[in-house]
Amino acid sequence: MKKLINKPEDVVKEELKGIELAHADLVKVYYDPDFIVRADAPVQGKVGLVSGGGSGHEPMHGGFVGKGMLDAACPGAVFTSPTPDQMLEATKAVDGGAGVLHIVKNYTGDVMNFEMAADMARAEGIEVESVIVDDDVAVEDSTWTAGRRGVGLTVLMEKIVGAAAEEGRSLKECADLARKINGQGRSMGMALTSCTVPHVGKPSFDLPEDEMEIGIGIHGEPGRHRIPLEPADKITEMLIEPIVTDLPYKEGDEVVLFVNSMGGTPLIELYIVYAKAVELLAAKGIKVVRHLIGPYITSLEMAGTSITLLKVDEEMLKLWDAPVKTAGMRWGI
Amino acid sequence: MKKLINKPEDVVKEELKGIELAHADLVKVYYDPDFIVRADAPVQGKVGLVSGGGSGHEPMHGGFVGKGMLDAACPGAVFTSPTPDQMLEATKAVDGGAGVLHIVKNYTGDVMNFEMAADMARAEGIEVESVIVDDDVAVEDSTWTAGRRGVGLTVLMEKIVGAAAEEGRSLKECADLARKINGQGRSMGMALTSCTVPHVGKPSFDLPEDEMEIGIGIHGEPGRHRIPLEPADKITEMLIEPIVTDLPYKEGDEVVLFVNSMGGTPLIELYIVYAKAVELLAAKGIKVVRHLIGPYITSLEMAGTSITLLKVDEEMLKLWDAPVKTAGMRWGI
Amino acid sequence: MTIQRDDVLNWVREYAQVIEDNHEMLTELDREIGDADHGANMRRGFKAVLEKLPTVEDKDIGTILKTVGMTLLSKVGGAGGPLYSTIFMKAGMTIGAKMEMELSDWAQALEAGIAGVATLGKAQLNDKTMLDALYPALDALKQAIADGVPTGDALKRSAEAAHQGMLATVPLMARKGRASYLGERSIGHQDPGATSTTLLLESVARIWADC
Amino acid sequence: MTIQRDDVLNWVREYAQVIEDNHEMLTELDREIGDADHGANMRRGFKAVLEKLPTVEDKDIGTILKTVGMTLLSKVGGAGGPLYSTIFMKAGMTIGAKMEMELSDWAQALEAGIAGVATLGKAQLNDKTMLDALYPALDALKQAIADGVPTGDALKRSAEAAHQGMLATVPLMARKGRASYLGERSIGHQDPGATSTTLLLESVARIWADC
Ligand SMILES: Nc1ncnc2c1ncn2[C@@H]1O[C@H](COP(=O)(O)OP(=O)(O)O)[C@@H](O)[C@H]1O
Ligand SMILES: Nc1ncnc2c1ncn2[C@@H]1O[C@H](COP(=O)(O)OP(=O)(O)O)[C@@H](O)[C@H]1O
Ligand SMILES: [Mg+2]
Ligand SMILES: [Mg+2]
Ligand SMILES: [Mg+2]
Ligand SMILES: [Mg+2]
Repeated sequence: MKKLINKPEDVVKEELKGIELAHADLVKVYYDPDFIVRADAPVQGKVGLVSGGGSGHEPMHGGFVGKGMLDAACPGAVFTSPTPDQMLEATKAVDGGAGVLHIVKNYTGDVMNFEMAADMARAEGIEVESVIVDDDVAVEDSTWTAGRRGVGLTVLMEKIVGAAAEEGRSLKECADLARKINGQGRSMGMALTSCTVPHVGKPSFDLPEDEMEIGIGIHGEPGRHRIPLEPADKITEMLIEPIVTDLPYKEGDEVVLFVNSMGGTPLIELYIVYAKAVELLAAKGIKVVRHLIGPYITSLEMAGTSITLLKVDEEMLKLWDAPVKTAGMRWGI
Repeated sequence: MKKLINKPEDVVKEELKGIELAHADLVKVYYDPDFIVRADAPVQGKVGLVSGGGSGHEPMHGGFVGKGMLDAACPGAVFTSPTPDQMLEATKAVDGGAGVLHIVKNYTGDVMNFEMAADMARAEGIEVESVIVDDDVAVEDSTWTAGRRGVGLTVLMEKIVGAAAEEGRSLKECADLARKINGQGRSMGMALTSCTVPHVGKPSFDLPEDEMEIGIGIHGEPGRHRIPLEPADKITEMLIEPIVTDLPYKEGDEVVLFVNSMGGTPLIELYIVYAKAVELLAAKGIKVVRHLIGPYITSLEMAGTSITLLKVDEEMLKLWDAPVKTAGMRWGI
Repeated sequence: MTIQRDDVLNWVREYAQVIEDNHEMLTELDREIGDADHGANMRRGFKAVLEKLPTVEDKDIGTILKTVGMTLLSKVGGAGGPLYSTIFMKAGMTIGAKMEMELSDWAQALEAGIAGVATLGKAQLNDKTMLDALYPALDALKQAIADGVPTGDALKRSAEAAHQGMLATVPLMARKGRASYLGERSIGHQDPGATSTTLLLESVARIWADC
Repeated sequence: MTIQRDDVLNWVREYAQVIEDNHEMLTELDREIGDADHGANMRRGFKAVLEKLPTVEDKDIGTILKTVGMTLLSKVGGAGGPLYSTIFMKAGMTIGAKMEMELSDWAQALEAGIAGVATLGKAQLNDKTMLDALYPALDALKQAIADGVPTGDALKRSAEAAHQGMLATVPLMARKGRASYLGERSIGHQDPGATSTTLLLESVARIWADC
């Protein structure tokens, strides 16, 4: 295992230390339980946005705390959902009297822990709503299973709902908007290499030099299919097709196109994927009106990419364009 | 070789296509010769800033073209400096009558090609000044050698001088400022893994699982020393020490601290390095007043980090904080 | 004989040691069909439990178990955290402020804990989860009690049933938890949670063998 | 006999083929002590040269060589681009508008090209660069001409001297170019640029053997 770390068990704490030292103007960092809140939290009268999940997906979620996006993030151990006490403290710290929205990626652990935290917060008199993100078309959706995973759409949701909360919308309005976004967004990812969880010390899966995994999540889980390597154009097609047909996205739709690096894939390759994705969508009459390109929701150093589409209307676009000032995403301020 | 590419020889062109599609609001992309200019170039009365170098270092330089930073970037083949005709065309495209500054990283090829381009541009009546960046303390500085490489400091220089040019400073003022920055900045890098140049198809060097390279450049060249792997804290010390003693940086100095990912190293590790670097500098009485953390000057998918220190005064800080709007660096707008 | 407060303490300590000895194996199982953290999570949780235990050593069984549950909740995370927390919390709440308990009390406690897992996780038998070890273990325990089998043997039968249930997860396709994302590829692997709960019931049987 | 315009064209075509056949070897040498692109760069350059050549096939030697130089300048990049470009440009400028040339013309042209490389790159003998092949080749050529050796043999001696110079770069520590960053670690490797220039002079000797 080749990593710039000290002891595997100290990775998250030391990372938080770095975030605290670097971003004191944006956030405050709390330890035991660990959580990160906006420097000016709680903002009176504003809905508080809380998310969280395992570490190892940086900049998500800690890097998205700040004006115009999240009010708090709860980092768990690497790839392990955080615990209810973190979420409860974060919820209390950002409650400005207008209630708190939990943005929860659909993993059994995340859902259960956030549910417990929401119950505890409500018991303390805080109004809490939860929204589940489950945008991963690689997983079959069925009431018999754990359902689809929450992946790339989470980033777009946090940006857009963050802007809505900043605008002063109510908890119900924010929650409704988040659910609308979840209804209009889909993602799919693939891996060229695995990643190595620090405490495990070896790759989460073994992938031969001439193969790739299609339909991976963000936790180093193997994907749905292992197939021979293909050129970028073909891979892009293999991701775009199931996304487009799932919703389905239709001619005339306007979308945000998010081409994400799983961590180890450099920008030069993302632009190649982006170019092909735009071409494929254009051929279907789907218009890319905004984009996000880069490592925003990662799996440590995994090489690979995920593509997310979000169908947007004018309102969402306005919120997307609204100013945001976080460590991981910034514009307009 | 596992990459999201199509044919190795098409990588740069396809990347440029992606940049063109994604960032039409920021830049215009020209082909044969290839170069990228600000969408509003030439800006009348403003000094034009041109840089360039091999591709594979994204977001540098193409991602730094835009308001408040570069006016043009010339991308060469992967890790190969671009050619004079690219630089000449870029220089002509951004000349707004106030002259053009070439920011050149100190590599034999870059220097020679930019020199030729400058001569050609002058022959066409454009005032051109060149500044060489050579901040890499891993390389011994001597008149008998090619001298030190230009690495991380380039990014900071492009930001600060970009702001100065935007402010309307003269060509001479911009060049002087750039040389001052070069005098006050130092860098050093290390690699945990090699990278693979697309047309080569195998790693640029072979590095056993328990070793690392100290003193690497940004082109997949092996470093100065190959030594056993160490914890992040120790590695950080091995980079900070030679940097600090070289200038030397002294008690009371205020610095911008830039912790860069060589591409494959994720943010979670950079924050660990950042925390240790701040601690080491604090112990020497050196104060970190600004920072940059992330993959800004990369070597494809190489895992590793480089650290850059720039001693700043109030003027430089003001320019650092000035608004910038590029694909790779953005704030204040 | 009855199960004393100290037997409960000894069992918790023993299980913490079992986790310490087996965390790599559990993580490896989770690496194959999950996210490679089940062992690491349980280990972090039970390290915290061992640190916490001295503060409740003189308390009743219900308090001890609830404290274990609370500690796990705030230290484990993932799916395993709430699920294991629930087992201990519901068991503790069911037993209440007793300093000793009958085997039937334990059976009721376990039943409550398992019901908690089912409510929380909404999984069913054969979904390839810890329930596939827990349900058979509970059935075997209740049967043994009904048959008047002595405590040690009854617990042994329960642990054996858990073990069989654990092995039976191998050919199953996962329908809940992270392994479900693998679909068909989850077949042929043993469920990590079913494995750790089997270890839990085996340590019960070992430590309370002479109760 | 004199060297005709067509001999020059044939040599350029031959060298383009030599690069095509050897680009991987050149890149591999550059991988060891540089940045693994010398072969790829030269190949890109000479592919463009082959495309360009038909437009000057009926021109004089000076024009042909300058065109090769200009094409390399805009296609090769890196250090190799300007250096190779200079060799061809200066040589072409020295020979001028001739349709045929003497061996001594070639020697003067080569000398001018090498001087251009030295001016541009500021390297000296034994810095482990292409000059370590070029200087001995030029010396040998001039000596052979002074000794009245026939063209074919003179060029052969020149190529052999280049080859020796190329081999002599192996034990050197690089002081210029990218290999210099390696310091001591550059020792024991053959310089890629010295290798490609040796191939250049060898192709001259082969193609002009009977001139
Ligand atoms: N819905 C569920 N109901 C019961 N048990 C479950 C459920 N989901 C997961 N599990 C159990 O949890 C185990 C995984 O725990 P762990 O690895 O700690 O959590 P995570 O999956 O969040 O990483 C699985 O092996 C399974 O036995
Ligand atoms: N200053 C110099 N003078 C003469 N030749 C040089 C000089 N620097 C480099 N070279 C030659 O250029 C070769 C490398 O060319 P190439 O790989 O194409 O360029 P780059 O080093 O920019 O990648 C070296 O092997 C060496 O022979
Ligand atoms: Mg987990
Ligand atoms: Mg090069
Ligand atoms: Mg797990
Ligand atoms: Mg080279």
